[in-house]
Amino acid sequence: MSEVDLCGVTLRGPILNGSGTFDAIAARRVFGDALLERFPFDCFVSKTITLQPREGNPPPRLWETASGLVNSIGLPNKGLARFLELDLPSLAELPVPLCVSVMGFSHEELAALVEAVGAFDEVSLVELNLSCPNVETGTLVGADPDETAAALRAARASTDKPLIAKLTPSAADPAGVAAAAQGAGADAVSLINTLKGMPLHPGTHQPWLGARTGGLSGPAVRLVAVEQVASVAARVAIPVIGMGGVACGRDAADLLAAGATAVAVGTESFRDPAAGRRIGDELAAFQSACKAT
Amino acid sequence: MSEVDLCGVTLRGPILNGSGTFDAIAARRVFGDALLERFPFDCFVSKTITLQPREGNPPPRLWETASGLVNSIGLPNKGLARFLELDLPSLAELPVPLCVSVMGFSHEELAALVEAVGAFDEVSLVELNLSCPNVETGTLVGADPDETAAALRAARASTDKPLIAKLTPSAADPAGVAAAAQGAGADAVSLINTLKGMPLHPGTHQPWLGARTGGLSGPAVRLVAVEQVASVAARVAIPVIGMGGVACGRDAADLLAAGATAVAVGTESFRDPAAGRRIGDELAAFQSACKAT
Amino acid sequence: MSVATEPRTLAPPERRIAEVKGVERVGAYDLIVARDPIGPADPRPGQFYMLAAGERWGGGDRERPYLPRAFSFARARPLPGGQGVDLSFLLEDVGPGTHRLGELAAGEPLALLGPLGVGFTRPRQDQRALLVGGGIGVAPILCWDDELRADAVEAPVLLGFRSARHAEAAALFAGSPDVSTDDGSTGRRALVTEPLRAELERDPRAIVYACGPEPMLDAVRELCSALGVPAQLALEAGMACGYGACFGCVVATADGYARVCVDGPVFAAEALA
Amino acid sequence: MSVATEPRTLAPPERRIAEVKGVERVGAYDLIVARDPIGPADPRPGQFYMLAAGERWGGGDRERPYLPRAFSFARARPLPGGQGVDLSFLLEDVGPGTHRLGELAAGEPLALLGPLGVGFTRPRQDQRALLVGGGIGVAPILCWDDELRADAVEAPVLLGFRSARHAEAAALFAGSPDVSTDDGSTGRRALVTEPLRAELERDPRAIVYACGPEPMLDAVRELCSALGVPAQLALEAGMACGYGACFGCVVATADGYARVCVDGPVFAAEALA
Ligand SMILES: Cc1cc2nc3c(=O)[nH]c(=O)nc-3n(C[C@H](O)[C@H](O)[C@H](O)COP(=O)(O)OP(=O)(O)OC[C@H]3O[C@@H](n4cnc5c(N)ncnc54)[C@H](O)[C@@H]3O)c2cc1C
Ligand SMILES: Cc1cc2nc3c(=O)[nH]c(=O)nc-3n(C[C@H](O)[C@H](O)[C@H](O)COP(=O)(O)OP(=O)(O)OC[C@H]3O[C@@H](n4cnc5c(N)ncnc54)[C@H](O)[C@@H]3O)c2cc1C
Ligand SMILES: Cc1cc2nc3c(=O)[nH]c(=O)nc-3n(C[C@H](O)[C@H](O)[C@H](O)COP(=O)(O)O)c2cc1C
Ligand SMILES: Cc1cc2nc3c(=O)[nH]c(=O)nc-3n(C[C@H](O)[C@H](O)[C@H](O)COP(=O)(O)O)c2cc1C
Ligand code: FES
Ligand code: FES
Repeated sequence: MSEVDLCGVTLRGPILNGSGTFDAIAARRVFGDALLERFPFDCFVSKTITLQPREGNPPPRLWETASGLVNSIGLPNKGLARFLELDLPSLAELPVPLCVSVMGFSHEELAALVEAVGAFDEVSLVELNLSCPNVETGTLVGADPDETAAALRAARASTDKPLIAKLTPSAADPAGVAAAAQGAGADAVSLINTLKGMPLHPGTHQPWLGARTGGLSGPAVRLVAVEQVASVAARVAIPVIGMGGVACGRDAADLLAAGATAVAVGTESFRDPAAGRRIGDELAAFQSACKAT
Repeated sequence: MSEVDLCGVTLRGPILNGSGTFDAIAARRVFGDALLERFPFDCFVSKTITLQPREGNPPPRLWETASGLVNSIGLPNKGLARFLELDLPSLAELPVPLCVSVMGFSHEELAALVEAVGAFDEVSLVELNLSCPNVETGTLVGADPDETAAALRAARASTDKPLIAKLTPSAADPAGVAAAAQGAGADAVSLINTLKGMPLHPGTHQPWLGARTGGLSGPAVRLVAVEQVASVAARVAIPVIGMGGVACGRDAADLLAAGATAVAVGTESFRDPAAGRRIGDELAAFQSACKAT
Repeated sequence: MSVATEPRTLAPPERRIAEVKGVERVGAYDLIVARDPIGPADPRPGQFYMLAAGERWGGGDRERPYLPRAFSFARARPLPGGQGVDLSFLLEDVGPGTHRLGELAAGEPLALLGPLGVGFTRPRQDQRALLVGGGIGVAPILCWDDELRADAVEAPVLLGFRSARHAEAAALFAGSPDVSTDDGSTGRRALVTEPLRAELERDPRAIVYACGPEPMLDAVRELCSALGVPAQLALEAGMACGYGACFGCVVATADGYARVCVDGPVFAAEALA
Repeated sequence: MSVATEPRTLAPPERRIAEVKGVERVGAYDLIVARDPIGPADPRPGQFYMLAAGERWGGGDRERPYLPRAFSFARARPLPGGQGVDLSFLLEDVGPGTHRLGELAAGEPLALLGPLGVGFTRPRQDQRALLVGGGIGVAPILCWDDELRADAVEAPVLLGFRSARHAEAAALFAGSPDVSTDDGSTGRRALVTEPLRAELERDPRAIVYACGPEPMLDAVRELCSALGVPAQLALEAGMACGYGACFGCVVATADGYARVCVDGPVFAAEALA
């Protein structure tokens, strides 16, 4: 597998996990040190951390759909302080660089989060999850170029660490939002986050999820991701981290061909914790085969 | 099956076809008069007609993906004049009310189309396909509330026939667009149209489709449709025609529970030309079972 | 909207379930025989059916297949007393759909729609019919040969295959077709257009019926137009519906795009762009 | 991050392929035996595995299943010489995933991850173990009973089923468990909590191990807390991953939501909210 430079951080390969789709601490409890010996990703992205602790949404939180999953997890997390105290030391033991994903519900929160996590040497990259509602308008910050730029400026002023803007696919013009993020100091963009979806109870036809609506991921959204990655990569100069429904090496190759520098695996890891490694291997075999010819 | 009132038009049941997913004239060539005796829909929606004839996009136009289809058909059609001359008489022979779908690349075109088709008694409803690029900005008219309202006003002034605004799912706020359409005189809204997607050639990783990108449909998008139908229905007072990945009676029931007045079947008809009828029967059985209990 | 003249047998307007009678390996191909209880017993050679496994159609490579797949019928044997018809399909495993269909076992359900499209038109009295099949493209040639034989129409059959393993399909033909292979592992080492050229140069008052891979059809087209011989080509195209609903299966013709599934799959070579 | 004390056998960090040895109908259920060549031979009773058919997982009702499914192992028989382990799973067909798994045949591949979660903790010397299983929830009770027997720990087994057909699963147990059915078609016509109450009133110095449908577990919980008897409940929850990755399988506990797959599936009744 050939190394990848992501915003000055050297990765042993191009495969990351999608934020919130792999808990390395829980996985180590389940798989022991074998997890570290055969760690599936080339860079580990934490679940999104918020300033205050969050319980997350009431269950049920999962719905399986055609070739995909709808989730309404709701960003449960310990909150910044306890994340830094309890989780960061364990995550620092991982054999790959660490990216911490954060979400702020205001620019002040965002600045505080970015400054705090960016201060740790163990943290190589910081990802901003922009799929958060604007507290006034209720619309997603990441759906609007101006709000996205404003959020990036707040974060940019608070750290020198590479900043990744995680875009929402619900924007009318994702490439425009990506360009705004780049203009406001983002070092990279990542996409796609989940598509908004609403499963109903098969019997009552009332919303199944405790939070009523959730996010769709998995192969069902893969070609939406390829299209958005291609249009974003064509518009910005900074690296693009592509994700959405990647389940095999060819899917990863599709995103790289669409202009991505690295690829993240999310839902497929739920089917196999080693999916990231398998996909990386398939991709490498595939790439050397192409070089050969 | 119980009758449905759609903008004053009485339908024998709630099942329509999605525009562009059933060619009743070709189907009659293939199935003969048996098609009319067992016609699968309760209202027939024509393929989208434009003022000038269109050849459509270069092949390949189809890509099968996980639980779905990506198409780049490109609205091939005879153009208004020859549609009225050659197709309308045949469509008038169908045993169900007729809705003609039109797309105008300017307000003048739109007005001309709506006025022309609306003048025919055979035409009970007119659907405006708003998934058309704004010639100046390149963005979709249907993604923007103001542009949508302007298009509706142009159409509204040109006919008294019920107008259905076919929304695009690529809007940041579909409910806002729907409200704008209602405010400008739409008698109903229909959604969802296809999601933008881009399949790549498995070998070359270049765009597979002759038109590079296409639209994703089928079960893969079903829960995105349920969510958008629910949010739109919660926002507008006019009837909502729900579609997107409907493959069985329960899927149709989901959309009705989400607030739709009628349901359209698209891609599932490609798997079985009788899908619309089967889905209507399953829905009816389902509904009477619910009433029974 | 009548098109009485085209060689088309109408299909029931719904997908139905046939029962798989058997799946047999024929060299590199699978021969599936299925009992269609409802459909017409007289599909026209060149027409096709949309097939899908009755169960578990999906979950293969990249979560496919999802849509049904198009297959020319290779044989249609009417059952006594209008009890339906046994349809044969010859399949090449090239992806998740054909792979799944090849895994079907006797007794399992096969979802089917058809017959679809327009078939071959019969030769005029003064035309000698020449049948040309390449690879899996022999499927429609097989039933066309059966029919012409039944009517005592003498029609040489020229088949081309990749290798001897593929050429085993030639044994399905009633007569003894002329066989060429790319690697010479059996029959003549040649492209099927070579024996065709010889036949046409011997006697150009012929009409050619061909089905096979695109390069072969292109070569047949070129040859025939050069010699002024009419040809009917059975084309393939990626399809979603098979009955004209999706407009996805177009091919360029002299007057614009045509849908392979309703205007074809058999086209007069001259009509193609 | 050490949790040395919890009754958990670690799992290899990847999904692997086991070979189906047989699928047997046991009354209303399917008993699948699969040979796991790599995994540990000593999963802890109460732990579970994520299973998926090795082929054609998908294309069922509404194009599902897509994700693997969680199943408690019902038995684990180590093979001589560390040749792996034969794992038994007891399945109830309630949807596309269990339906597809029930269709597996000997020799077919079964994709598997595990063992996962934490199992039952052993009773203290002064505690009499009482095992309670309801319906398909008897699966983990079966291997727990096997283990306690092997260690000569006397532990009454109380089982409840819908009907005699479901109660056939009781025959899988080594001893002769007490059987209640909802319809009285076999054994006592009662909810399993009735014999449990009798046992606990006779001698409350016990610990209850229970697995079954939610209403049953609620009743067991209520009964035990009323009598001050500790209980360990094996819970179910909709899961995507089974190893703590998705945060989807939560249950409310005294200190917030806990993930059934990593913090459970076995929970002390007292710990639940
Ligand atoms: C009228 C007609 C008659 C036919 N008769 C026969 C016959 O008698 N016997 C026979 O074996 N075949 C026949 N075919 C071809 C047959 O339909 C295809 O081989 C079949 O559809 C392949 O499906 P698959 O899933 O196995 O392979 P696929 O994976 O679908 O691959 C088949 C081809 O489709 C393209 N492709 C690959 N992936 C995709 C995708 N995701 N979406 C869209 N296209 C893709 C590629 O070009 C590939 O070579 C016929 C086709 C037509 C149109
Ligand atoms: C730790 C654990 C151990 C288990 N052990 C066993 C065992 O030993 N034997 C056994 O038979 N079962 C066991 N189960 C239950 C088993 O996992 C489920 O029965 C199985 O997942 C059902 O899958 P299915 O596709 O057959 O049914 P599904 O269609 O998934 O339906 C099962 C239930 O899931 C819900 N549901 C329905 N549709 C969806 C959807 N689209 N998305 C999400 N949820 C949906 C409904 O509540 C439904 O009742 C266990 C579960 C857990 C968590
Ligand atoms: C269960 C679940 C939880 C997720 N949590 C987060 C999160 O905390 N932060 C975030 O930025 N994205 C989150 N995502 C989105 C994923 O990171 C990824 O963008 C998306 O799932 C698409 O990739 P996939 O199809 O490979 O899963 C989550 C996705 C899933 C399925
Ligand atoms: C092949 C194809 C062609 C379509 N053509 C049109 C069209 O001409 N006009 C239109 O408004 N929608 C068109 N659509 C969108 C459908 O009407 C429908 O909105 C969409 O496919 C979602 O429904 P489904 O998932 O049931 O197919 C087309 C869809 C497909 C798959
Ligand atoms: S396959 Fe749909 S129109 Fe031909
Ligand atoms: S199933 Fe994913 S965290 Fe429990």
